[in-house]
Amino acid sequence: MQTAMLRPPAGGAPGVGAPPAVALDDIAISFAIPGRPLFKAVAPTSLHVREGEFVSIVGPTGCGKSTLLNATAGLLRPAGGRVSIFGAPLAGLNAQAGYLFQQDALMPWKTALDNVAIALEIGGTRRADALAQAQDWLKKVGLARFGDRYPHQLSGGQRKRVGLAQVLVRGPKILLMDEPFGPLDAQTRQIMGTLLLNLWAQDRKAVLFVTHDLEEAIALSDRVVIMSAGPEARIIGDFPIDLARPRDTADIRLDPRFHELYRQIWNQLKAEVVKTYGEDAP
Amino acid sequence: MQTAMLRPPAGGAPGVGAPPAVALDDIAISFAIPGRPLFKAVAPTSLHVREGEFVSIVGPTGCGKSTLLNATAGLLRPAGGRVSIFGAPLAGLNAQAGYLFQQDALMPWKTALDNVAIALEIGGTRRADALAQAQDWLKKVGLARFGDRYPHQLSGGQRKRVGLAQVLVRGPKILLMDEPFGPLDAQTRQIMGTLLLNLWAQDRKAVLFVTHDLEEAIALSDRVVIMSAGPEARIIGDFPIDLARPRDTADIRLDPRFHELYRQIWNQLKAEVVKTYGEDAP
Amino acid sequence: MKIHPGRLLLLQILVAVVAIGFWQFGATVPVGGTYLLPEFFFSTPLDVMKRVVQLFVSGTIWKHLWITLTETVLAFVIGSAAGVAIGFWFARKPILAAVFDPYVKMVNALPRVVLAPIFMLWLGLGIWSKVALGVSLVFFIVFFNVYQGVKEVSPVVLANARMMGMSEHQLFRNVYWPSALSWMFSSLHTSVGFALVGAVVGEYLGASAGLGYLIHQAEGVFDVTGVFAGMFILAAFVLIIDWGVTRIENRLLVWRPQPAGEQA
Amino acid sequence: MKIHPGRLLLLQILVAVVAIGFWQFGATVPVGGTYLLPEFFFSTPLDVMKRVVQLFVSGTIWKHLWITLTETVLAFVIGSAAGVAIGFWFARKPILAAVFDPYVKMVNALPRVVLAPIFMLWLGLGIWSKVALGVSLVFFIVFFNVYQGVKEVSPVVLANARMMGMSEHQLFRNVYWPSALSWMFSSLHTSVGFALVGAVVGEYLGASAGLGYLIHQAEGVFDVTGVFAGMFILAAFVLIIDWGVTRIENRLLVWRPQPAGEQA
Amino acid sequence: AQAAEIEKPNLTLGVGGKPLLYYLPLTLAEKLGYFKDAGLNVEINDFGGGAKSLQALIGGSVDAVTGAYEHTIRMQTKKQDIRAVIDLGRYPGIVVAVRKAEADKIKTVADLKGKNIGVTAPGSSTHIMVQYLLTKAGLKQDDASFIGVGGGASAVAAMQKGEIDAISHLDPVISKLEDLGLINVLVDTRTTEGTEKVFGGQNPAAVLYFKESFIKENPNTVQALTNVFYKTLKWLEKATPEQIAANVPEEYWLGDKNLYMKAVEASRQSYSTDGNIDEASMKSALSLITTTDPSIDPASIDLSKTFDGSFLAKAKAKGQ
Ligand SMILES: Nc1ncnc2c1ncn2[C@@H]1O[C@H](COP(=O)(O)OP(=O)(O)OP(=O)(O)O)[C@@H](O)[C@H]1O
Ligand SMILES: Nc1ncnc2c1ncn2[C@@H]1O[C@H](COP(=O)(O)OP(=O)(O)OP(=O)(O)O)[C@@H](O)[C@H]1O
Ligand SMILES: [Mg+2]
Ligand SMILES: [Mg+2]
Repeated sequence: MQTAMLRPPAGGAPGVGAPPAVALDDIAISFAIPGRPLFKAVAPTSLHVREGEFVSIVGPTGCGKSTLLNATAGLLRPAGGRVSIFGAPLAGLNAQAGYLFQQDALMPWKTALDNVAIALEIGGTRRADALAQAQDWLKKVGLARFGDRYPHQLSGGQRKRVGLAQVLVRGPKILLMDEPFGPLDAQTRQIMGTLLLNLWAQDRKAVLFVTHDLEEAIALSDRVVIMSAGPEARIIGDFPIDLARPRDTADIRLDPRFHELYRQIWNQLKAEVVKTYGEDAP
Repeated sequence: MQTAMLRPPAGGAPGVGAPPAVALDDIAISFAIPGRPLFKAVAPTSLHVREGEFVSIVGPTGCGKSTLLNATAGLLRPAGGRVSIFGAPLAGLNAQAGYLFQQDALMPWKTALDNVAIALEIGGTRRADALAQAQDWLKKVGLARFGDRYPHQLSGGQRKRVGLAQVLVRGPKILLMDEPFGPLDAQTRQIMGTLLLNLWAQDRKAVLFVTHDLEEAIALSDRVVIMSAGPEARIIGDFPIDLARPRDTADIRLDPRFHELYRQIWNQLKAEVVKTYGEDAP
Repeated sequence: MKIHPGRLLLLQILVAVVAIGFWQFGATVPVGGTYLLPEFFFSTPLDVMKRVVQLFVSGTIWKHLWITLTETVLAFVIGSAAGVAIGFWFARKPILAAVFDPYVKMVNALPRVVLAPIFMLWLGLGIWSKVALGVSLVFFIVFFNVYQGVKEVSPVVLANARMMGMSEHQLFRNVYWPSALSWMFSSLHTSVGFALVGAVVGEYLGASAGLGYLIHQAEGVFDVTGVFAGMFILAAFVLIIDWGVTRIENRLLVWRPQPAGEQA
Repeated sequence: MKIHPGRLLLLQILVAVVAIGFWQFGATVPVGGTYLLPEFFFSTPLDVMKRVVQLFVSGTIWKHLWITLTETVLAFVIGSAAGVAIGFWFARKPILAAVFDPYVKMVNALPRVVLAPIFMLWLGLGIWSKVALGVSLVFFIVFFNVYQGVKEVSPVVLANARMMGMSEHQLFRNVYWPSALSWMFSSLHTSVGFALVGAVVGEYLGASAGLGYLIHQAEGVFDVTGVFAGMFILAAFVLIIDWGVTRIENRLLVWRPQPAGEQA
Repeated sequence: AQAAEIEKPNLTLGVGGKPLLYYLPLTLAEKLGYFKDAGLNVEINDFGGGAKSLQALIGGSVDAVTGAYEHTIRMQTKKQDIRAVIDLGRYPGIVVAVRKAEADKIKTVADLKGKNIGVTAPGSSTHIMVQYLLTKAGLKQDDASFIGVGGGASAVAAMQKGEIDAISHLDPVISKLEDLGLINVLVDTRTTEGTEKVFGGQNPAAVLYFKESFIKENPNTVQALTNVFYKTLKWLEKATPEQIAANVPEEYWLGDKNLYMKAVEASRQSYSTDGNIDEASMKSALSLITTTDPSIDPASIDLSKTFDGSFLAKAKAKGQ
């Protein structure tokens, strides 16, 4: 983490003294499982994300990535440690953050368009305006003609994209994205990645991005952090991505530096995944 | 499709006259959307999967892959065309098939272990046996210590793996898998892929495999078919994968033939995805 | 699994015909020396039909029907509204709910018939004491279902809505309410009937008009035909109200997938 | 949002104290010349308590209590079992359900008080006619909820189970039943109360023993204290049964996530 | 010795509102232990009203009923053969009274025109009684509105709240209302004088009745019951209010022994002394029904089949 603090920001350049957008300090998260000892999902670990920084989290399945995001969102109260948002300790929900959940989280009783529009309406936007902006966003995620569908009438990837539009339309200062492009094909993934990067470049959001696609993580991020296999998962690697901005998410994969980074991170990650399986590995 | 019929099977060698495990002939699938014209998701299209054949389906998001699997499973009745399973027209559910759904489909009221065991118990296996086998399978998918968790206490990737065990434990003759490795990290993906291939090699299952990871599709399959962007999606490409078996899913990616196939398929796929966006593309 | 509406109606009529046939048979043909459905207790379908027609033709029924309708609708609307409101409120205030839980259950268990004098004391003999009786039945059914319905809201959808920054009020409108709707409607189907039961029992215990009064009067002079005619009108009545509820339900729940298992 | 059990009890007792205080006040202190809760209609809490104690001490209550308990439990068990069974059956046979739908609703709307003589005719004066009355209330509440609960089963989970090759019976055990459980329990909480109401009303309309009989006797002679004492015992009673239901519920529903919104 | 002859020593007896003074002889018979003395084991079932106890009799769930004599007549029109064997109340015991506040405006039955009259239940004997009175006073039956106010506290509540201008009811409601000073009595059929004024003679009220078939099959049982009630009537004839109060459950005292004794005293004359129903009383009862319910043809009623005096005769013979 210290590394990250010392490096100048990759995008814009906020004052060195400015508090980080997200600061997780020594947070530990446990789950109570009735009739069993407490399950310590995340051991005390720390992660800071500066304003305007794009940080990806990778790690073996079930290590605690979603849990970390939930803690940042204020949906889970950590058993220990502190969560601070722009320097202020987090109490209750994180109002600055937009969160794209790993699971389906659309309201099944609203159409795609309404699902996006409601995100604006609750902030006080007039309905007509909200609908117009929502339609705009649906177009951006390639669903212009699906606005009047209910979630159950959409494919998995379509639902995810509606969710993406729902989060982005509000323009939150902190973005928490849990495998946002998981159910998308490679090509759509790149289009969405570019969309996200453009948006991020515009107003220096802080992004915490969970993905299983290491290439994607490198292509998009300023830093890639690796979590160890759970239980008691910790952040065990923190790789600054010193590739030039702005990036073309497709072309950048041809850069030799990209491949070097990939190999470095992959080696550490691979070792970690194997641990999950231990002798279980087939 | 004809191509597929003429080629000798990649795995074992069933009689040329044997009927295909799955035969979708000119099937068309539409959805009724109240107050709107019928949505023709899949235009008349055909796909045959022989016994012992591993076929992957790739295509842009929302094109109709899950829909095709649902029709094969007998969960959706096509508006036109025929679905035959081992030569017999499909009426009702496809009892020969195991289906891993794209969405979470575990029973929330059963523990991971019970969710797997029930798949055997309903076939008449004694409970003790079923539990033993289920535990075995949980171990294979790396969840030996999570047997007593309820689905909501598992991470997204963990749930998917329980689902995988639930389908595989029954040993169905036809496997329908809808993005089975979507929420898994690259390393776990490979381990699961190898697991699946081993199983498939043992008893010549027919596999229909939906994925967004083209590398994975090539590494695992005998054939990769490409669907066009919807609506009225069709199968527009059918690529036999002439890589030697048995394969190591990791090493095979270094094979030059692999890369050639990848490029070929990718070029066609890319063109298709762009269509989805049309002028919508950002 | 779908059935043609015409055929459905045919089958429904068939059921009615069989039931009425059985009734007529039981009331008029002795089996082993006794009647299965002695006329003294069951009248006969023909007589009941004649009486119903006569009640409508002579026009005496309208006044009573109107009063009972008013009471039923009021009991239904007030009871459901209160059930929904308090159900939501309790569901959102777990401590409040925990504290009052035993009392709610106690009150639910009090026999309304016994409470009738108190309702009359407070509300007089007019329609309001009957409405109160109906409300006291409807309320609990709706309350318990709404309470449960709110607690069953999908945790992910709720978390998502809260992350969007919804206020309690917005959560109610956009999440709790739509999510609890199917629970609510399930309870409304039961409570339509109970609203009517409440009104009729209220009239039965003390009134000067209404279907319950008619039935009670008929009972007092052992006019079973009158009793059954009254009940028949009652039942026809509730079907109409329920039809209204179902229409609203279908409009409000357009978003849901086809009922499971319908497709294959 | 969690509350300590001791504190909860304290708050609950506080509510009771306030309510009883208000009652005592209303019954004994005139406000503007009239009593808010005239003793003639409401008795006083102290008298009621004394009577309750006396009923237990003298032992007269036990026989009545036992009879009512038997009736209530039977009505509850039979009514819920029938409601569950027929609810499931209808939910799985949509055509059957569609055909009988109007009749079920009609029967639900019939005032049970009027049906009492018929129950007595068929079932005699013993406990069974009271049980029937209770069943006729409990059944519909459970029925409608179970019916809806089955229809609310997650389509994906259902499809998955069917793909596994589950028979109708296995689907019932492994999918419909667990999925409908929270609906069922919601209806059980309402119907515990209604089972008791049914039993008591049955006794009220004709019996030689039971709490309803006691209350009826007391009412006939303006013994409000007796009426309230009876109702108090009734209410205490239902809490015990409901406590049992809740325990079973908690055991059967261990698998569910914490109620939404509990964590933050 | 007698018990040996009784065909059905375990009897169920129905009554609609046992604590009512109307049924006082039943309570006394029970409390005085006369049933037991006669070798009878009687289970008394209390019903929500007289109509319900009659239904129970016809349905076969009770063997005997203490109820209104009027039922035996009405049942003839329903092809049910129900017979009384002994009269318990010779006067109806129904009181028509007006609210104090209205007392100066309503002085006669004719003044009830356009008023709200509370009755126990629509179609009940209290309802029929006022209808009869109105008809006799030259009014039509729908010249007043009748409101069912029920038996107990709700009747008092209705009067207190001023919901009704007049009431046609029985004891103990009437006594309670009098005690509360809420009403002025207009017509009182608890007394000989009042009843004579209305009917010109007796008008049987509570009787013990059976199904005809039951009488035929269990003559000894019926005889034993008749004996019991005859004995009770004789006891009642001589008893002081004190004694009566002492022989009913304390709860029946309306919370006040004196009030109860006052009520007993007021109703005193309405209890039959000899249990008999003579021809004139039968006719009077019939006219009460037919005046108010024109659908019943007096000619179709065979009054001799409503009362079977043979048991009473034997009881009298035995008693003397
Ligand atoms: N409610 C819960 N109760 C108990 N254990 C839980 C709960 N939620 C998560 N866990 C456990 O905590 C660990 C981390 O879960 P988390 O969902 O954060 O994983 P993840 O890194 O997001 O995995 P994936 O990549 O599969 O989504 C897992 O082992 C999981 O089983
Ligand atoms: N129930 C439905 N009603 C209406 N349209 C539907 C329904 N289900 C699917 N569709 C539409 O059919 C098309 C194909 O959907 P399908 O789920 O098969 O896509 P997919 O290829 O699996 O996509 P993904 O990769 O995103 O999962 C989509 O455009 C979708 O919107
Ligand atoms: Mg996760
Ligand atoms: Mg899909």
